[in-house]
Amino acid sequence: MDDAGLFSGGPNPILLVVVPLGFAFALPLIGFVSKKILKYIPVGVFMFNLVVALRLLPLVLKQPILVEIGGFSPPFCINLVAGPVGILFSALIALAGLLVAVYTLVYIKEGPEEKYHILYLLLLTAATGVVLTGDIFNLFVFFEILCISSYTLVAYVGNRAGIESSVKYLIQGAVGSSLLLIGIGLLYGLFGTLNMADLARQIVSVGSSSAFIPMAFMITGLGIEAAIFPLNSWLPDAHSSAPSSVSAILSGIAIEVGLYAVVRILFTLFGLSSFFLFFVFLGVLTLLIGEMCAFSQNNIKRMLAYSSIGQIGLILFAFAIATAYAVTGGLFQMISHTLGKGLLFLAAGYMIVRSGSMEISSLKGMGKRMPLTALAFTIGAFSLVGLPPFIGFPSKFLIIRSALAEEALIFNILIGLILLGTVIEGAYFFRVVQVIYFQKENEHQKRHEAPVAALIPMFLFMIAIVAIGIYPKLVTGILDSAASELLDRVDYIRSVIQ
Amino acid sequence: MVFSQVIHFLQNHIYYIGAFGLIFIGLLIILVKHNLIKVIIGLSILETGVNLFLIAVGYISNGTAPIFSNPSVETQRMVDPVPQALVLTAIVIGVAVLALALSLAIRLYQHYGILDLRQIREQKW
Amino acid sequence: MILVVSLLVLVMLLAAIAAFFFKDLMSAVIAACMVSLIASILFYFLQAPDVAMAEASIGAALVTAVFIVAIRRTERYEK
Amino acid sequence: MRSIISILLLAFIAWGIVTVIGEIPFGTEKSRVGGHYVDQGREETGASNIVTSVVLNYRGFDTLGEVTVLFVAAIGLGAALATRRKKEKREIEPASLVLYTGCRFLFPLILLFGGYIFIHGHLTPGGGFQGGAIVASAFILVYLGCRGRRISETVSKTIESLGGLVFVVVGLVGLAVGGHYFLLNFLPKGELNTLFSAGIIPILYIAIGFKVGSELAGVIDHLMEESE
Repeated sequence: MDDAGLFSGGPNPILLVVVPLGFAFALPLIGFVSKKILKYIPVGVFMFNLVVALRLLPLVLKQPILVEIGGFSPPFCINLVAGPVGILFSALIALAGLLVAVYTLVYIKEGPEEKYHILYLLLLTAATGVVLTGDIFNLFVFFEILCISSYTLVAYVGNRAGIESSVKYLIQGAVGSSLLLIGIGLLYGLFGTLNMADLARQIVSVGSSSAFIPMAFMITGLGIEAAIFPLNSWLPDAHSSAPSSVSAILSGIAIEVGLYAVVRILFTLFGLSSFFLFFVFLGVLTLLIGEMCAFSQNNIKRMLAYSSIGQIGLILFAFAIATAYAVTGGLFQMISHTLGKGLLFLAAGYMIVRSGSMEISSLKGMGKRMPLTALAFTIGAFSLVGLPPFIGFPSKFLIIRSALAEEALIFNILIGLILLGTVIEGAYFFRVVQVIYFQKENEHQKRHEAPVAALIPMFLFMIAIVAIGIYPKLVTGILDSAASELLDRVDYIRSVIQ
Repeated sequence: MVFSQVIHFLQNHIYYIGAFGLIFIGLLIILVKHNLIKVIIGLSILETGVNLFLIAVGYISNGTAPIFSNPSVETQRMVDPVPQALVLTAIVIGVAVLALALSLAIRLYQHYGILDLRQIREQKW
Repeated sequence: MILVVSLLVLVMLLAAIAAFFFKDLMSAVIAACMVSLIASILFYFLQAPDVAMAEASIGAALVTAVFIVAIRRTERYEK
Repeated sequence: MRSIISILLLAFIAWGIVTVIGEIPFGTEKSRVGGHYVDQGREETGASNIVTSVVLNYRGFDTLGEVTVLFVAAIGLGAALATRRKKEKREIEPASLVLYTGCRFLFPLILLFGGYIFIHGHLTPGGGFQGGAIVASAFILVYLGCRGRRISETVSKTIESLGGLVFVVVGLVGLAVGGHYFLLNFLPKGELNTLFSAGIIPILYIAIGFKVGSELAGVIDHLMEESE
């Protein structure tokens, strides 16, 4: 156990997982004292997490931090690997969690609120656990927490659509996690370890044929949560019938964490080499299907949900190219999607509350009734489509440029298809924006803006979107080292097992 | 001769056959049946199968259970404790998922009278 | 020994198949309970007493109780 | 049509498994990690049940997650079955005297048995989860036999929260004592095969036992409660 170099004075990354978990357990007790302060606890917890993650960020850029739980050395313990990727995602999760928690202060008014806050805390804690852990079975456990709290939050409203989509999501998700567990069992049988770095070290030495089957099981299992094309039929229902604050987290965080797990397993565990063209095609297919379905929707939340499928496709495409440039683009697009989709769902949430319907046509005149919320929606939409000066522009640009750098005919065709997808995306977002601003309402209604506590997180999202959009260098440095962490297996193995 | 071959085959594969048999029957129930409770029964069988598979992976021939209840007995081979720990976790996770699924099924039936997955609105693409 | 195990596995698989075919959900649940119980015996044979206990107390007993309660509050027969 | 597709899918999976299962021979030693636990487990953790030492010490973080899964499911079940109306007192047909007396007689015995199992988790087979399930089954017996008796929701919520908090706090104390190892086994290991050994393991298992017992009993309670 060599202590030197493990810590350079920062806080312990395990706090990112343990502190929210502790507060989640304590919430019912706090509820006995006062019901009113319950909803402020997620805000406080994620503020703490954000501060810890931001303090760790400069440290891990120099050297990844290895956290050995229980005081044993890997592979005999569960370890967390707080590298650039893990801490970057933790910071993103904490940021989105914080902003959505502020929004929730006023948005969630009915139902078993105490349970909502516990589940919300645990959902994001589990997401943080997934991105930090360095143990494949621990990843499975955190994934289960993430899934189970998502099932429940989807059913939170308790209407028919919510329960139905929750049941659908639960059955598909449970089959997915069983497949993941079979994959883990096969890997353990083949290599006798569960530590990801140890597994990665041994998988090089065995021909890829025997590693392929466990990989297929694991990717299929995780693909359900990551909403990769043939496995995503649960997503539009689940994301559209959850409360809007939950949809923002499910779209912005949950599926991206699923995709992170897929990518981590492909790159670090199996050293993705020969299957990558398959994933490139799958990505483009997911993108096109998502965007085309989004185009044909009349329900705003379903439209946003399908648009998430499209974005996931784009991110998968970027990762599957597997050059340093493209992976940077994929990570950038993940940040851009979290911020953009979070903003869109939050804005749409209050527009739906005010208009009383999820139909796009009922959003007429929202530009006059709720100008600030409408502005937020517009910025989110423009950013997702990829217009400058918002964050979506540099991220999409990076992906396209990295695909062009491949210099193969097939990639040129695929880029054409992706641009087609972007055009479709632009078409349906502009249609909504046009309805919001330019269609006259029949009867004039008074201006009725969303409450301040809901506007503040939207503003912060907007500031982040514009700031990174204008000055992408804010994040590209971190993204570059994160991309190299994902691609460099040898370094990952060396940082865990000395 | 044939008999001993069969015995040999069974010795090496019977647990795997049982585990994957359960996994397949479970998956088949989930894929083919429409009744929600039946599908959840399928999930439970699937989970049992996965657990059996994990334990079978950790077995070592003629090993003993990994418990030192008698300190004087030493140097006997013990079966791998890791899959057992994993399966303990998996069983608890399984019961959590099953209970949640059944509560949703009860809610769905009592409020909307649905127990058939075909009645759950088909996916609108 | 191996024959006993084979027989148990056979019965377990038959119970699972029965769970597939029973129209009466209560019978299907009992069949699933039997699968769990035999699995628990197999865990014991595989030198995993901890898991055998967990499977018997959680997988066979509690899950069955939860299923039976759920069936009582919904419908008993599959249509 | 649907069943044909399903069977094709399953055949595909079966092909995959058959190709890979040949490389996982039954009954051979596969893992360096497992061997290490068996050889070093007693010295490093002080528990004579190696499975317990793996569950709570080497892979204690998994168990924290597992406890959380059960917590989430119990909370989610409460949310899914949340009734808007207050509980009404309903006329319940009382059980027969024999059943009633039998249940009341067995209840403390089963509780005792469950308690024994989770207190001795580091010495004998069993532990917090199994013991907790047995405790919960005692409550099922009471629900069935002595109808109308319910555990108070406040008590069960408190036990659940405290159980989880004990786990997290013990882990954090390890973090504080040992520098930077969460869940460090900071208490003295004691003598092997005695009740007071294995450091933090019995504490954690007792906390888990209480938590699992009250959660599973709560799950059954919620499910049995007639809503409308």
